[in-house]
Amino acid sequence: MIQISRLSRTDWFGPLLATLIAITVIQGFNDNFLSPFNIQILLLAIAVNALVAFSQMIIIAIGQMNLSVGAIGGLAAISFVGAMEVWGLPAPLAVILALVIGVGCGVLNGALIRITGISAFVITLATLSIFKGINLGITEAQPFYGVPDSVKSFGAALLVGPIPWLAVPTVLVTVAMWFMLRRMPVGRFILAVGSNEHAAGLSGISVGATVIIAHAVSGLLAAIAGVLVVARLQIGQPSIGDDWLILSFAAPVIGGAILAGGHVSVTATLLGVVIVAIITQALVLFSIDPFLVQVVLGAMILAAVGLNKLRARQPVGKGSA
Amino acid sequence: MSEQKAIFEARGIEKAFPGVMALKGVNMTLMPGSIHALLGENGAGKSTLIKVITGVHLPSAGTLLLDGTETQFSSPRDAIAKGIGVVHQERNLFPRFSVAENIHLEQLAAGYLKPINYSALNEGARPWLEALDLDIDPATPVSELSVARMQLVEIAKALSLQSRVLLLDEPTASLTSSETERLFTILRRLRDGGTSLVFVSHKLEEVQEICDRVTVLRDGANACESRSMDGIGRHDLVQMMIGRAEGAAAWRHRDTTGQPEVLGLSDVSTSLGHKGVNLSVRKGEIVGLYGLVGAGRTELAKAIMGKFKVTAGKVQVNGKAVTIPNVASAIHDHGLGYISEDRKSEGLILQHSVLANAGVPIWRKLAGRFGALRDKRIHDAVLPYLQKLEVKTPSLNQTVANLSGGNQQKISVAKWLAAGVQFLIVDEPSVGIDIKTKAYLHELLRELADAGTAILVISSDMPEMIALADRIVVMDDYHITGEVTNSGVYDDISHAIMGLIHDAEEDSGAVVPLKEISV
Amino acid sequence: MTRHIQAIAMAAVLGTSAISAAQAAEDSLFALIPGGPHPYFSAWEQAGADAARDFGLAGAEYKVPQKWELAQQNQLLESLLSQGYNGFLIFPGDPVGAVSTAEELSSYGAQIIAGAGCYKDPSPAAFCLGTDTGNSAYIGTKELIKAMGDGEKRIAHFTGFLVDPNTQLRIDAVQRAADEEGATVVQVIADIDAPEPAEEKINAYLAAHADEVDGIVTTAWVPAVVAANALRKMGDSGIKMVGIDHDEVLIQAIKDGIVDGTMLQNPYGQGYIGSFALDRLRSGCTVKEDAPFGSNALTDKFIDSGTSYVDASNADSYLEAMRAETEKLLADFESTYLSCS
Amino acid sequence: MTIQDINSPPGATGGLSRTRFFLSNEFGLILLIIVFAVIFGLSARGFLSPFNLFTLGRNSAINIMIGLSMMTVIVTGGLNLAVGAMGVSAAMVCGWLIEGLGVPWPLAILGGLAFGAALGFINGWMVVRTGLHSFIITLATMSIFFGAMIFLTRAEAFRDLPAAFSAFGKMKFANYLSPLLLVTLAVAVALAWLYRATLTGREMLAAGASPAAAELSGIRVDRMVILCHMLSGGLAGLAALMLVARNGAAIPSMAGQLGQDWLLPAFLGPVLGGTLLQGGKVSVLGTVLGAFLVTMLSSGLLMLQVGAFWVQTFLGLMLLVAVLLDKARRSYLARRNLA
Repeated sequence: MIQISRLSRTDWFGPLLATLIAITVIQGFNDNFLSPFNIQILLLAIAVNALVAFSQMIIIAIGQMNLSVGAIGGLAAISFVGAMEVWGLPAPLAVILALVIGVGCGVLNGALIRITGISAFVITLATLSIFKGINLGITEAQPFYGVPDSVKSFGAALLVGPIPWLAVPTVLVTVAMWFMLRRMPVGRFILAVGSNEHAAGLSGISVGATVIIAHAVSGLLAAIAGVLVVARLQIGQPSIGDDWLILSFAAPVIGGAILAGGHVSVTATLLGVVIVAIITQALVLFSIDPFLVQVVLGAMILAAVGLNKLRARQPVGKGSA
Repeated sequence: MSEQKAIFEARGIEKAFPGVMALKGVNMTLMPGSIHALLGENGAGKSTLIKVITGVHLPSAGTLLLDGTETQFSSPRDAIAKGIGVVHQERNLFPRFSVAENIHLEQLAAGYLKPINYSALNEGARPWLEALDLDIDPATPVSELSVARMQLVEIAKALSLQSRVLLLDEPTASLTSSETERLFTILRRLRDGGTSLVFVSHKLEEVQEICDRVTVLRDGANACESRSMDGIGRHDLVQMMIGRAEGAAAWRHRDTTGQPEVLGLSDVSTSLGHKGVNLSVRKGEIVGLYGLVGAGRTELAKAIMGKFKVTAGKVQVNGKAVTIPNVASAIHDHGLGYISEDRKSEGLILQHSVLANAGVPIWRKLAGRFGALRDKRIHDAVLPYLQKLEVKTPSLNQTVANLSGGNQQKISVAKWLAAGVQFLIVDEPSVGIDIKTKAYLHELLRELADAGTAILVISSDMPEMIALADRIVVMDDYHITGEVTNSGVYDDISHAIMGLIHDAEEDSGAVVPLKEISV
Repeated sequence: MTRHIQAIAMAAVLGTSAISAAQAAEDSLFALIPGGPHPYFSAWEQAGADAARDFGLAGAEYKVPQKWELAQQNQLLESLLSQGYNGFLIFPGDPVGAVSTAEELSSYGAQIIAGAGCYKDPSPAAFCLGTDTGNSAYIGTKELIKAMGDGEKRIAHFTGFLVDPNTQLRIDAVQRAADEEGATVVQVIADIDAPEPAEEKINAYLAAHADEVDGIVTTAWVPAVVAANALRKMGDSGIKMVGIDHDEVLIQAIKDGIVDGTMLQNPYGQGYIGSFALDRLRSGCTVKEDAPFGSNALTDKFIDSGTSYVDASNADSYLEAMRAETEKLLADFESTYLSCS
Repeated sequence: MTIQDINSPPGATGGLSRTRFFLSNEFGLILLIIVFAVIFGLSARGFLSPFNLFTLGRNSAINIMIGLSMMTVIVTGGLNLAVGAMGVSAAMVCGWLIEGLGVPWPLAILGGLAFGAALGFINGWMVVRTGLHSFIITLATMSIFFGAMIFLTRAEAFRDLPAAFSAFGKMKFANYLSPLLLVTLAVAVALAWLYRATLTGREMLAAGASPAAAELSGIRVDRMVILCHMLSGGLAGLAALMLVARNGAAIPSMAGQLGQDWLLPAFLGPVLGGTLLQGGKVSVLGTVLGAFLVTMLSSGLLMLQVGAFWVQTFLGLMLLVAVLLDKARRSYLARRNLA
């Protein structure tokens, strides 16, 4: 009994329960849900969305917000394809270029926030506009089509069974994130700064460096997500990243992240992404009136978060520790 | 001992903040193998001096010497590396991190990417916990500890640095007497090992017990500089701190038995776990509610105010049974008031002005047609009380956060004076308050009671209780364990009170309920 | 009141011409304004430049609102008017909501033509030069049904943003065509005019229902591209598809036999002829009362800029085909629709 | 620094309050507005033409109103991501009342505003009852409100509104003043009065600054939070109705997909204007000036013809420069003051 109550207090328990219930129910109504092809489709969606969510999660961990996640991802995506199409760079070099751009954007965010002392919300609002503007300025809203076959086949290839190659970078990133936040000083510092910036400074942590590192990681993850989207869509759409913002917050928050900072969970965030993906797909599978999709999605987010809250709520007062 | 060379010296330290000169050329010399008291009233500059010494603030002028050579600390990390450790007054732990990790955070900062070995970390933390007789698993998250234990972990963290100079800013504020004794044993051991310790406390008894040298600050300057404690008595210390002799008015007997009851609780239980609480406060009476931290006193106060639910029993105001649905109703409908122990988060709205803070409870009374509020009216209504309490502020538009702790406390009292409530709960009135303000506050509470206000004072400071209360009600573990009528004789009363809670303290040992944490 | 406004307009024009003396007040300075950044309209840029060169205009510039947003478009139009532009080819951000701004532009003497999409009557636009979205979807669906041949005819329809009223017209048109041919529309997926949701939803749908669908019709740019890619990925699925517009991916898929065809619209022609007509209107021509306008759900002054169905047989030469269509329309445009004194 | 000082009346004039004004966000914004106005006036043709000034006023009227709507929730330390969705829903209700039920338009406007406030009540009530951050609640209700609106209207606009609407939107006073701007300014003045000199406004600020302290001082914090959200809903509805007047129709797409297009103007005004995101401090004038500055910047950039696709980059850069300049100015003044 103690085991279960302990388990139920972890961040990932609620989302996991919700995921399992959702899978069971949907599978019960529609046999195709767990078909290999459908699992593959789900994994493709999750692969990208998880990176987007992590990109925001790391900033939530330091108690800030990064509104420019989508703009960085979009910029990295079109730089990736643009470099291959216009300059003829080989794909691996173009990937590196895109990631460097992502990190650069992140460092810029972090440095501006740190040097000016202006809230991250305002800075990333401005850089959102700048990054997106550069994207539009370069592309003039036209997609780049010059995606080489190697990238296309990577985007379409399967590793084992229904598991696409695209999921591999995401799995690696997930493990790395978990390791960083659990086992590496830099991850602990990020959480410490998010929990109490003042105390972190007094404990000898360089708050400035930590904030900049967190933003660099965020930029890197957004850039990886951008590159993966290109591999998946097989074109360099300038609009990549435009609708990442809501998802990027929804998943960590469903996963129990505290917006004030200091507490995030990689596993629960991943499950948050899974839940959103399942819901989105279920709405299509059940042929729900397209006009109602948004309503259901909003209600589902509310329900998931509410469930989480209910679980986390403990009796107040005497004896609660 | 006098032959030894100073391990650390601060010379002519000045520190200016916008609008304030916090330190005006302060000197302090620290000797190895000594415990050095740093005293002063709130706002005298103790904490600022500590922050300069530990690299949090850069001094505007003056020099710091380590082993006789001039040095500069660019950051707290730099100071730590040079052997200066500190336990700050405010809590600096990360609640979700384990005890071991909190203790070792400084060491981890050496490498950003080197994976953490948690078992080594736990092993490394154990000796320091054992040194403090702390029987906790180093892997426990700090959030699961009691306040007192958090304080001890913080000290363990400082010890683990094995600093040559260790500064402790009010380390005993939330410790029980036995925990304090244990701490002192360790401090003495460190001293004997050659460490130079700086001890800051408002409790002069403790200072006299453990310190051998003393520096006193007054208004950002030295009132006495690094002299031996030999031959200095309590009165001398007080005189140096406040610039004149201590003049606390003594307890006097007041008879209020004939007065009508203002607040009465009979068999009250609350949603927080209070059971069968009986309490009665008469007009003009000061009733003390004594208990240790975690006994459920603040919670009872908040339940009376309508913040938490009363689940059983009867609450009477002026003899009439009432149900108080929320705090607003308690204040506006029943004339009850509550001065929180936690000024910064519950007592005051720090980012608002003095005027706004002092006026909150009377806004409703002063609002005119369409709810219009005029600053002039609020100003006129609160000014007399602010003046009476000698609040020092450049203007009433000053943000409260910029004022000293003592002035903040005065404002949080003044707003209830202005509100003119008939029943006032005062929770830990003298936490973080200097001697002068404390004495003044006591006098004020007596005056208020004489004028007819019923007062419930919550305190875990026995001398304060005995100086103030007419009757003392003792609470332990969410129960009222008994009542003592105050005779003003310290030894008798303290014995009686300790007798009422002694047994309970013995067996509650391990986990103290944790409702009074304020983060 | 009108005199008043004219005076202001004069003052504005004079003021601006004083600043840039290079620009004579008589010159025709046109702007071609899409609803927002979208690849469909990119042909307008070349069309405007060509028209400016061919007809001696001071300029016919392609100006794009930063976002697909009515407010952005309005702001851009207002700004361009203040800068002295005097003719506009506009894709209305909303058929009704955009009328108000158009009236303002027109009250300052600017000429307006609706391009690619129409204003709802009454509006100050001289006419609407575009593709009948409903009709295009209708023809596309008919072609799809033809391609599906005999057997079951279950159609999935992928389309754009629900907030775009054209989307409802398209949904209705596809339904109508299906009803006429005895086919059924088994699924409509909307709100997928952005690549990622399109990718996610279309793939999810095909994953679950690929064996319950015989044909796909797409009536928005992005879903067409994504669906073409999805079919390519699935290999031999037996699903027929008709797309829309001329994205490279789609054209390639047609050449490769994965997609059966696409409904081409004629953005270049809209831009080129639109600029020409604006210039004629400015030099005193008026729209003929009895011109042979078509009509659609929004307006009775509709001119079809040409729709054509492209399949594998003409996928290589569709550009020439559209140019020829444009030439043909231009040849007797003035005599058919305008009366010039 | 002595006790005598507090005898001077509140808001006393003199050196202190004057420096305080120069240190304020509002002054910084006024400075920036003047600087940019001069730059644009000299370099962009047509910027100072009456029509451009008219449209500038009209556009900023709507942006300011959106900013004010967000501001009222920021006061509580929360955010309202659903401003757009609520505004559009309110406008659609107003359109439906007129076209569907034949309600006279003044009543319909009131109905729309009330509906906006009702949606705000839902947000506020959920925030209070669940204890979740308003960010999450409004993230979900944004989807729900907008989705329900799209579902019920089938994305069809209400287009046959009385001519009074669009006439109001196109009306000009003295050639370049839009009545919409007057509406906005009136609302701004009312809000300034609310926060400065009424019980409700003061209690809202106190509840936002420190909920715990406010509650123990006798303020019904939960009611205040709900009230702030209702106010936000009402103002969002008003902003949407102003857009209806401007467009002559109630269009579901007027705030973009899910109403997200409003988010940028909604945040820019209050944030530039010095309203604290933590809550408890508000600057109505700052919000007005901030929203105006942003509207002017984007209008000026269009005028300068920097190339349509680069406008967004320049807008972002200028915002950054504006914020940095302001920061630099204030720290310079603070330093000089200290010396």
